[in-house]
Amino acid sequence: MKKYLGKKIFIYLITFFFAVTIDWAIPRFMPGDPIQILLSRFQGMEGGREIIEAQITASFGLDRPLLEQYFNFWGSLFKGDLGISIYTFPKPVMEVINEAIIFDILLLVPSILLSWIVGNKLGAFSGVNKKADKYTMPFFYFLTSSPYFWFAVVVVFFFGVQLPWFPINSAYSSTMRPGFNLAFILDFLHHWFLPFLTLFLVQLGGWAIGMRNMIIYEMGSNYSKYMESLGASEKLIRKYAFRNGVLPQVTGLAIRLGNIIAGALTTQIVFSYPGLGYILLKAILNQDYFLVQGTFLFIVIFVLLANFLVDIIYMFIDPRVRFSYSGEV
Amino acid sequence: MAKSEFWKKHENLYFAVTNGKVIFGLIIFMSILALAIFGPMVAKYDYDEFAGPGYMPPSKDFWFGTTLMGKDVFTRVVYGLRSTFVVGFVGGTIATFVGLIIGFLAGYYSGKLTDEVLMMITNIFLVIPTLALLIILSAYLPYRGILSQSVIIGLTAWTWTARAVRSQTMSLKNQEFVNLSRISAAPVTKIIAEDIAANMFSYVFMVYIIQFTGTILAAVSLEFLGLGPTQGISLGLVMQNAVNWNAIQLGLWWWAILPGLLLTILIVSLYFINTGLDEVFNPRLREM
Amino acid sequence: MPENVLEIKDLKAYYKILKGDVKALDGVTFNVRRGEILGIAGESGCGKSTLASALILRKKPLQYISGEAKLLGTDIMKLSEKQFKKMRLKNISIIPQYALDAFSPTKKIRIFISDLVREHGIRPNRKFFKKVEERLDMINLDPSALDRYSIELSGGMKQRMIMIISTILDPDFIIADEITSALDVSSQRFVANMLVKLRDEGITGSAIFITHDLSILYQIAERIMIMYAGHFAEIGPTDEIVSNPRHPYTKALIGSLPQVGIQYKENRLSGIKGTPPHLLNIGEGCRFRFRCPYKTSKCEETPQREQITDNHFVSCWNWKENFSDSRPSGGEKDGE
Amino acid sequence: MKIHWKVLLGVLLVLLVSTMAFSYERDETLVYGGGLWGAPANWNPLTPWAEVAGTGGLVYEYLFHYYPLKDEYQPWLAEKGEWVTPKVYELELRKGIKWTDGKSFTAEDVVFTFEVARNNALHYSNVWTWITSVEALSPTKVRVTFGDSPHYQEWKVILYDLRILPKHIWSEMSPDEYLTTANKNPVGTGPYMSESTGQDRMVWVRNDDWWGNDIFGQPKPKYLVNLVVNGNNVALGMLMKRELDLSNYFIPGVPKIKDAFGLTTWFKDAPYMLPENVALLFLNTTKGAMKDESFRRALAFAIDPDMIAERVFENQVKVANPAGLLGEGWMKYYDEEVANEYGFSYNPETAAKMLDENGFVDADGDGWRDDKAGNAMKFEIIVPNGWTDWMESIKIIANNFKAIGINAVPSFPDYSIYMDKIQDGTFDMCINNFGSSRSTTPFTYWNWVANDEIDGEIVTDGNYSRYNDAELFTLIDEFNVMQDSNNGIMEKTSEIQAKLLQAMPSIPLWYNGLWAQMTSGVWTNWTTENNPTGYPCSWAGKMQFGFVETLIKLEPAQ
Repeated sequence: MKKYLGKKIFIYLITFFFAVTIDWAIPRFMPGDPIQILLSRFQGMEGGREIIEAQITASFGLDRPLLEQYFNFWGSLFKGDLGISIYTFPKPVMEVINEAIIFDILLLVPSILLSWIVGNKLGAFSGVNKKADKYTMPFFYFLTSSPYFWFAVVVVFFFGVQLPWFPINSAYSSTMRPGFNLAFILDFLHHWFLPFLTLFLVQLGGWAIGMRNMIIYEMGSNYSKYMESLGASEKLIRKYAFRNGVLPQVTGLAIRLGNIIAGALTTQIVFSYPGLGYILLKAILNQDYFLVQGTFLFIVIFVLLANFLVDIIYMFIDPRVRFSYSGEV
Repeated sequence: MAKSEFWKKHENLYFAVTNGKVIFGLIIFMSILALAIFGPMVAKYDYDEFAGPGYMPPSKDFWFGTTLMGKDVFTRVVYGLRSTFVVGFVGGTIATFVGLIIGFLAGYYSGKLTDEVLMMITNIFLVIPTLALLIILSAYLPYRGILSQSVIIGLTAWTWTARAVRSQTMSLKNQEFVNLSRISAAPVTKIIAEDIAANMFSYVFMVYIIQFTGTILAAVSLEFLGLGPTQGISLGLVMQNAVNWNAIQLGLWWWAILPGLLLTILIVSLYFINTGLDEVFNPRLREM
Repeated sequence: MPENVLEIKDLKAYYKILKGDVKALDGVTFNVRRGEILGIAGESGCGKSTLASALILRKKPLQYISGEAKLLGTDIMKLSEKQFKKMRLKNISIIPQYALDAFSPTKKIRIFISDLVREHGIRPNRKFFKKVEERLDMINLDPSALDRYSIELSGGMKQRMIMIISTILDPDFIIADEITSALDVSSQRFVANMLVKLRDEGITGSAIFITHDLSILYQIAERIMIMYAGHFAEIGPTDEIVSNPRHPYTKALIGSLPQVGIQYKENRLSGIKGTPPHLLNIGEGCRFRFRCPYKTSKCEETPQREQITDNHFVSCWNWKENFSDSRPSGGEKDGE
Repeated sequence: MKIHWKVLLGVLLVLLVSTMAFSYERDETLVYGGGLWGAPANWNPLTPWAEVAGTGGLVYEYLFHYYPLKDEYQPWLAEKGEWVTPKVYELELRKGIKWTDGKSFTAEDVVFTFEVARNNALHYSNVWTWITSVEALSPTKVRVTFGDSPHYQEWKVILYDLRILPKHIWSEMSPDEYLTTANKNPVGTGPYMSESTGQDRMVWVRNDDWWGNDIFGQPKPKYLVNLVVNGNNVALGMLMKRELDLSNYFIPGVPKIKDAFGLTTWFKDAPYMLPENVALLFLNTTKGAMKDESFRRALAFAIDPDMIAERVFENQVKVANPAGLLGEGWMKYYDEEVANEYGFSYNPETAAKMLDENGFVDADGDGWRDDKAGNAMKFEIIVPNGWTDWMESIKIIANNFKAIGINAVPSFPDYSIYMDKIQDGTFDMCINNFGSSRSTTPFTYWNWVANDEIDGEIVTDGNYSRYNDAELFTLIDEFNVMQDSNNGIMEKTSEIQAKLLQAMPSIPLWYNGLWAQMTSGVWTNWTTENNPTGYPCSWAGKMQFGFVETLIKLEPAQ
């Protein structure tokens, strides 16, 4: 058990180090010069520009030797200072991300949890119910096969345009002042629903299929056979099968997190919903070193923490991990 | 479940070709593949040419309608499908291959240092959000071609395969064949050989299918973000154009929705093949 | 003659697969008397495990074909699953061969037992568990085992725990299916004796003890039934079967036993060449004829079940010719 | 597990209710988009390239506003300004103007705004190469004294482009903050103040004691919500639902649906939009055949801009005139004869002929023309990836070239790489319009397409063609130091046009529009061709063209 956690933590630390290094390296060894991008927006008067360049370069520290930049990177990382965003100059990256991340969390967490719960339920159902399975399975496959952004487009087309029930952009109405009043919260939910629905449904398919197969497998296992032989009701056996079938689904949660976030990214773009995903894309297209690094880093940290959380949860729901350590369960 | 022939490969094939899901999936997959291969030949236009007036719904001249500027959606889609398949095959192969090698090694040396190290690497790659990584990589590549795209994706997608193959390799040692042999009364050694061979083969095949779909999905996402190949046409690009050129708001559903629908159906068909085969190779599911 | 708990008449159960029928249990007839332990032996694939499944739990592709199996007078082959469920664990129960993974890994044993007996309308209160603990004590398992997960138990502990659970409601009839094959010799002995003890304590009624290892049966079985390739071969009192086998296959089995109590690798039968026939769509005739040294043309027909003494039966055309008079066991040991 | 179902149901229920959630204050709010590209972050008037649209115009004001359609100056902070001598310009400032922090606005602020650029490197520091002094004669009088050759043309721009700073605040700052401060709560003299910001929006609130209320009238909207609308498709969706009152995006499909959804555009019919800048095809004159004048001119004849205007822009743009001039401020110098003599128009035959005559023929018979030396020619036309209208345009251009046997491939690198390539000169051909926005004087345009800052490692101030012609540069500089009254000026400008047309370092293609679509759900009386109350442009640095005026004339919809 200790060994289990220890090993996991070790891996996460290495991963983190690894990610930070990639994160730092990629932008620097790829083409593109942020200062020029920044200035290229400026259609000012004759001359004057070169001086500005020098200043900004200095203040961004891009003129220092690479190694020094790398160590500074780590240093400032622990100070929580991720540099200044060029694309939203002169806003600190931290600030940009902090403003955005809440939207991701409000979108991701509910969609992940709900789709996971509902998906498992439905999957278990069609796993034990052959008749229903015939119809539900193709449906689940359809859901899990559709690219997030395409599904988003379909949803927008039908529920945003053909039936203009829901707004199709931004996180709240243009005339709303963010605040804890009912009007705003309702308005927020109104905007939030379609993106949520997209993420929810597409994920749902995956979980359902996973659970369906697990249930079928568990129902065929020896302990099910034994229970049946001793006269346990199907209901009870299902209960047991579900309990065991859930385990791989939990690990699956960790594994698929990266994909889900990616899905959220494209979905956010279709709905032009604020959030890390959108920032990352904009930052990249504007070659905003610091913003790209910050965003990527946040995503990684988010994923790592989530994974760690899952590991801990897993430890409690699977005795095998607690009593006999085994890497893959 | 029964006797020794049961485990012979031709037997599995026999089941495969009699499995409804496999047939269904294959038919769809093949027809879409055919569309990708022959579509461009039958297409009347060039994918970037102004084939006719804009805003045209599907008709006999424009099977999938035309874009806002009057390009033929069908032509664009079939050309896009081509690159999609290329990406799928190349990227899928790479991912499967890498995953297999690492997985086998780790499984074979399970518990030993090699295993530890390989799994360490795998786990690292496993937790790093692949698409975020892909985005960054692609974003900084000045020029992106279909191949470079496939390679990048392939090289980031192998992780779970490695893990799965590893545990598969290990578990195959203590397979069910022991119990089976009780009633099937065939030399155990023979059974093991065939059992493992057949299983591993089928397993790899299914892994490949999943990798194929995974690669495709990753690719279209990148393309949709405008990080796809800088030249040529791809499904993701067609859809990105549709969104950028207001196809949704202007009600050009044939432009906004058809391409993605085709792609989704393609992937569904692959899933069907996969489940079908799963049932074939994994009797437990079949009896269900 | 004492009443029978179980009466099997010409029972047939086949595995129906796409290519046809695997006749794994093909017309077997025997009785189990109240309080006795009947040993059932034979090589792998002889149909003894199929017999167990056929009695307790027929899952696809295994299908009941014909014949009857009267448990306490009611033919359980005719019962609906719903009706039969009532008899499970109370009247008929099984100690499965897959003891090692017979437990759900994520439930504590106590929970499992509670859930199980609740299904039979028994409230798993302290009183009930007191009884459970007594029985655990009887097979010297520490009661604390109840509050563990299966993975915390060793193989032997699991096996014993299974025995207690399967017999928790004092079934009239219990099937012990290869319960020793997974264990080392000492715990084999222990488990086997356990079964006897349970019977002697009156906890279980009768039992059939299925194994490929005759040596165990010597010590615990009143009678032994030998099966071969889904057919009934011979049944009789233990000492008679051992000292005076009438069926060439029994003979071979006994002959291949150099010494009592030696663990046997399955599928090895030093006595005779070859392996049992494939049972898929197998036709008429004695199924042992392919390996039988005494084979005659008559063996092309399926032999009848013939009575030798009032409780010794055999199905072989030539038993009279071959072994009419008894010989010391192990006579043709090197009949290789 | 049941509890989760409850949660789900709850959420759904709330959502049903929420579909009825209404937006408060909508009727006194103007929602617009087009000038904001990311989360608002910078209100620093000294970094106009990065400032949130409205920092100049809504908060910090200019001495004058400039009305491009009438080519008139509207006195703003200044009551009047005039050349008292050819070397001295005097500004009379309005009285009683207050900064939003209550301090009053005086000549000192104007002086400071100039002085600060004298001692620090700011984007307009170079004025001090031709200004000698700026002094306050009285609290409302400023005198600007010029050196030997005043840059009259540039000065005309400064008058309406220089954001006047409050001395009492900026003089307190340390100079190294000038470029880096975000200036979170900007203090200006303008009609609006920063109210709040969000990830995707900038909210301005009306400054009710704005000095202009009694002179021009009060802007109607109490709130201005400037949205970051991620893409024209979103903008269109919002327009259709009247969630957006004014959109300054290029939106495909507008001609098709404007009437169905009651969208207002400047012109009722094509081209719908006012011309705002000219898109040019820059030819890298340091590369291969493109060094050759005749080759460049031939290309000009090969391009079919009408096709682009019609197919790509659905006639929302007009084809440019050969000189690339637009708007009254420039057109008054447009020389018809020069255009007729040296101009060009779509004519593949002519183009082919010119190429043949100048020896650009298919020497090796591979179907593509080769350069004079007989070497194969292959060009790459680049525009930023994702700039869909331009991407389509260069596809057409590539085909046009193909038609006359020139091998050119369109390519779409990401914006940053596109910038790198045009700045370090590794590109062949590219479309660009960053410096061609309409202004009071064609100097800004000419000084952008053709200036002498091409020797550095990278070229950032236009002239991406790297066209090197001292004579032309001199002409432009001479024009810069001419007053409009100068009678030699027409001649000078004609020469410049003639030179550019003959040399053709860059080919004017079409006039990118001042994209503006307006809805009347909340506000009416928009400025249009028939009701020109202002200039419907919310883009950064262009509000002095008549955006505030537009707001003043708006009427709430009934």
